[in-house]
Amino acid sequence: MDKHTVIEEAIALIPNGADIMIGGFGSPGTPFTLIEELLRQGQTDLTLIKNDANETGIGISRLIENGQVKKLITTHIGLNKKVVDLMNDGSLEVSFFPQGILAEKIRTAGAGSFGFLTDIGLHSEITDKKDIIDWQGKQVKIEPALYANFALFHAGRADTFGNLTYRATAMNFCPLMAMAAETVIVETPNLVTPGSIAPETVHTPSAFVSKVVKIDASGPEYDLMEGRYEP
Amino acid sequence: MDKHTVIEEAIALIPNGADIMIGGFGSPGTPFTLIEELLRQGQTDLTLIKNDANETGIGISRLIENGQVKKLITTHIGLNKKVVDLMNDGSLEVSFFPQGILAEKIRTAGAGSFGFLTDIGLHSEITDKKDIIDWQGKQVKIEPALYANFALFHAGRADTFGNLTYRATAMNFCPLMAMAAETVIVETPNLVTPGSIAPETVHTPSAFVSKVVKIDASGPEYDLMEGRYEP
Amino acid sequence: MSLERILKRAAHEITDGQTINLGIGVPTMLVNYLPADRDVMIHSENGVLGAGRKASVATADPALIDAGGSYITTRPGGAFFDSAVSFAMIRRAKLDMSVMGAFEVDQEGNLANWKIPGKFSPGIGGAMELAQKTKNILILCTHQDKHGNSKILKKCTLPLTAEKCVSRIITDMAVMDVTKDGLVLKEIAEGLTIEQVVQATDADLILGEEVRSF
Amino acid sequence: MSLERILKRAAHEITDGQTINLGIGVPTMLVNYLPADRDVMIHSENGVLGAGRKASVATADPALIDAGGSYITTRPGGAFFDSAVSFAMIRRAKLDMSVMGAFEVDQEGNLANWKIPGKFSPGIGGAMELAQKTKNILILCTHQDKHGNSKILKKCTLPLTAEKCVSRIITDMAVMDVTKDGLVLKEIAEGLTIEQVVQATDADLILGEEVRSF
Repeated sequence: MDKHTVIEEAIALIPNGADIMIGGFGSPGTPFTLIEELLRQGQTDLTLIKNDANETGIGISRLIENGQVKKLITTHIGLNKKVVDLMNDGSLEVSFFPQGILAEKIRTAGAGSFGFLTDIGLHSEITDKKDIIDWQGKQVKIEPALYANFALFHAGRADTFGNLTYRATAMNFCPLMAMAAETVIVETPNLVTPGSIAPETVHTPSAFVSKVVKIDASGPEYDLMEGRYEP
Repeated sequence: MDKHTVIEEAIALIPNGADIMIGGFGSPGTPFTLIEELLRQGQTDLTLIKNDANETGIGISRLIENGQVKKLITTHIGLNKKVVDLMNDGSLEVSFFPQGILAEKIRTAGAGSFGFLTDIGLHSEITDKKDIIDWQGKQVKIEPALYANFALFHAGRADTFGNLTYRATAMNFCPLMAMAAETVIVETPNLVTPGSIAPETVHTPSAFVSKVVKIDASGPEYDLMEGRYEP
Repeated sequence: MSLERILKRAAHEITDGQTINLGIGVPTMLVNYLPADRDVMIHSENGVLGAGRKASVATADPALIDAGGSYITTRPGGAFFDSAVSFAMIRRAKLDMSVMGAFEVDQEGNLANWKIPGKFSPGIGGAMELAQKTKNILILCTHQDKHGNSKILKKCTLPLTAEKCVSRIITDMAVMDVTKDGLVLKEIAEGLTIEQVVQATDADLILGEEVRSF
Repeated sequence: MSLERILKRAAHEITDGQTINLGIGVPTMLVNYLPADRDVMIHSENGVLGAGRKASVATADPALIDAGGSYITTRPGGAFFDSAVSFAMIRRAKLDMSVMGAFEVDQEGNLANWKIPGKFSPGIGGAMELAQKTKNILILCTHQDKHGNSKILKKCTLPLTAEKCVSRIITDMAVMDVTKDGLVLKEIAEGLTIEQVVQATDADLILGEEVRSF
């Protein structure tokens, strides 16, 4: 039940061509240290699933800039001009979903269901007519669940069994991805013994977690970014 | 934003014929005090949605025994012989779902979706052939979302805005019902000021809660039941 | 200047007790125009209810941002939650109002603010669900683009974010309401005439009973 | 007596590091037959991972029960969660084993344990999802009903909980494995002969290479 492991072994589980969900809405929740190791090990042809592309030079943008990523499934990459350019020149395939729909597709996989029925964007250009069905007297869209081989994200605190808590807005997609991916690798700066996290405050129960890696989190990615606060 | 109100007014919002989700798996989470007031006010023709029927003489069983309930949507009523008898003699309509499917139907309504695709019980007697579709090369069942006019449940702690936390297994269906019902009435023995509950530990955010009622919780329903512990 | 006029006017739309979402960009700046005692619950789609003003270096927490990436403060009685719950809140219409920007908005209340084909397509973000599911959509935008073309149209030309979703539009020139009869001119900016506003607007404007200045 | 034999034998199926669900009734009693140092994570579908033995009056908490309604203790490293997450765990096959009772189980591994039409239909509970989605289903039941009829059948007659889901069956008379070739007799209760077990069983039993006593 002890899932604590070293980062090299955890990331070495990932083969070329893997589908990987990456936690984080912007920086909070992004597993910068796990990403760094993935960059070092150099797995290629990856499909990444993340809310955004981080910003140029940090997080998954580094994997994309390094040519390790074949496809990005995301919701908004407006804060990363470099990745927008790579998309526009055709070197990166990008697939967009509305933010809550991406979250719900992942959560639906996490619940062991195959898809859900929605009306979001039903008559917009994001909907392919073949996904629309007539059901109970109205038109609805079938949105398929989105599974992945791996999920990588950051947790503010974890015990060695893999019970997790997230800090503030670092929660975002992480608990959903934990449920949806086959193998779930978590980095945390605060690794504690089982029993240290009150069972009522656990955000992600250990059953959804495969590997826990203790990290340092002293790098600049984990610190404040300039210009994003009031002077 | 202050949702604190008196129990009489909160329960008086419920008309005859309402659909009401009731929290609780067994006793924990069951809003015994709100139910008592519903018994006193006497609304009839109710459809109740609850994991179980509590046990004879307590909780929603009292509403059923009192003839206020037309229909029960549930998953298992094996611990309540009285309600099983009322079902068998035709005086109570009962509709059963697998437990996780009932939870997921409620959660799907809570997410603002219309239904989800599942294979649970696909080829069993609980599945009507009309709900099966061929989709992506396999058969799946469309399970519709389950909405309700009201949700009533117990929270271990609440602030006056309606941020809630649950204790131990009293969580069960409560956070799902909070999302799925139009009007959500919560009883709590611990009503605190906004800011008293750390934002990371909130189980149900205030946006999903309509009314908060402070209760005494000194009655025997809130205490241990005999014979359920090791002697 | 025109931005400030829009924000000052928009601040009056926010009343005590509301739960609102402020879109990335100009709408987010609205926080700074609200009276300090305005008792609102601001939702940010990355998982916050109870967002406050931008944080300072001293108060900023690297794990606490709004959907635009700025470090924020929170008010007492707030909560954090995951993205599925955040959008459940949106799709279940628990927000009283969403304040959004626009590339184009038309007299039927159609809104285009997510994509300019061939020029700007960074993704959808939360806009589509907010626009489609929030009870009241308040649009804040300049009345005309930098080439002097009206953003307030008879009919949107860009891909829509959502159909017939807009309630009210506040620009640097006017306040307009989408009604079942069409787009009603309610207020004009101080110093302008009704004729000037009509002239600058592609949409058909219905003159309200009383057109006030703001 | 026969119950104790089943439970004692079943306790050997639970190994360190497993995550398991114990069904209401006999399976739940298994907790008391595990060695104190057996390092398992017990799931209860009402929203617990890390359930322990039944609580005493002194340790019982009115808000902490298992799915059968008994007050329980929890182990360090446990967690509480809502019913949707609890069944997500089940449907995503995060449990290594579910231990369940049975009215009938057949040689193809079909299981009937939720309904006896016209006699017993208290509802489905969590059984259908546990049976359909858990990797290993261990059935604990008496070999025969009180009228002496075999519960281990060629073909179930009652409405199924799930098809072809059972891995192993432990009764007061035998331990049997469902294999692709059929139902294999692995062990028989001490004091019984293979013939007696075969006699008491409706299903076709394949004799394992070595049939041991337990």
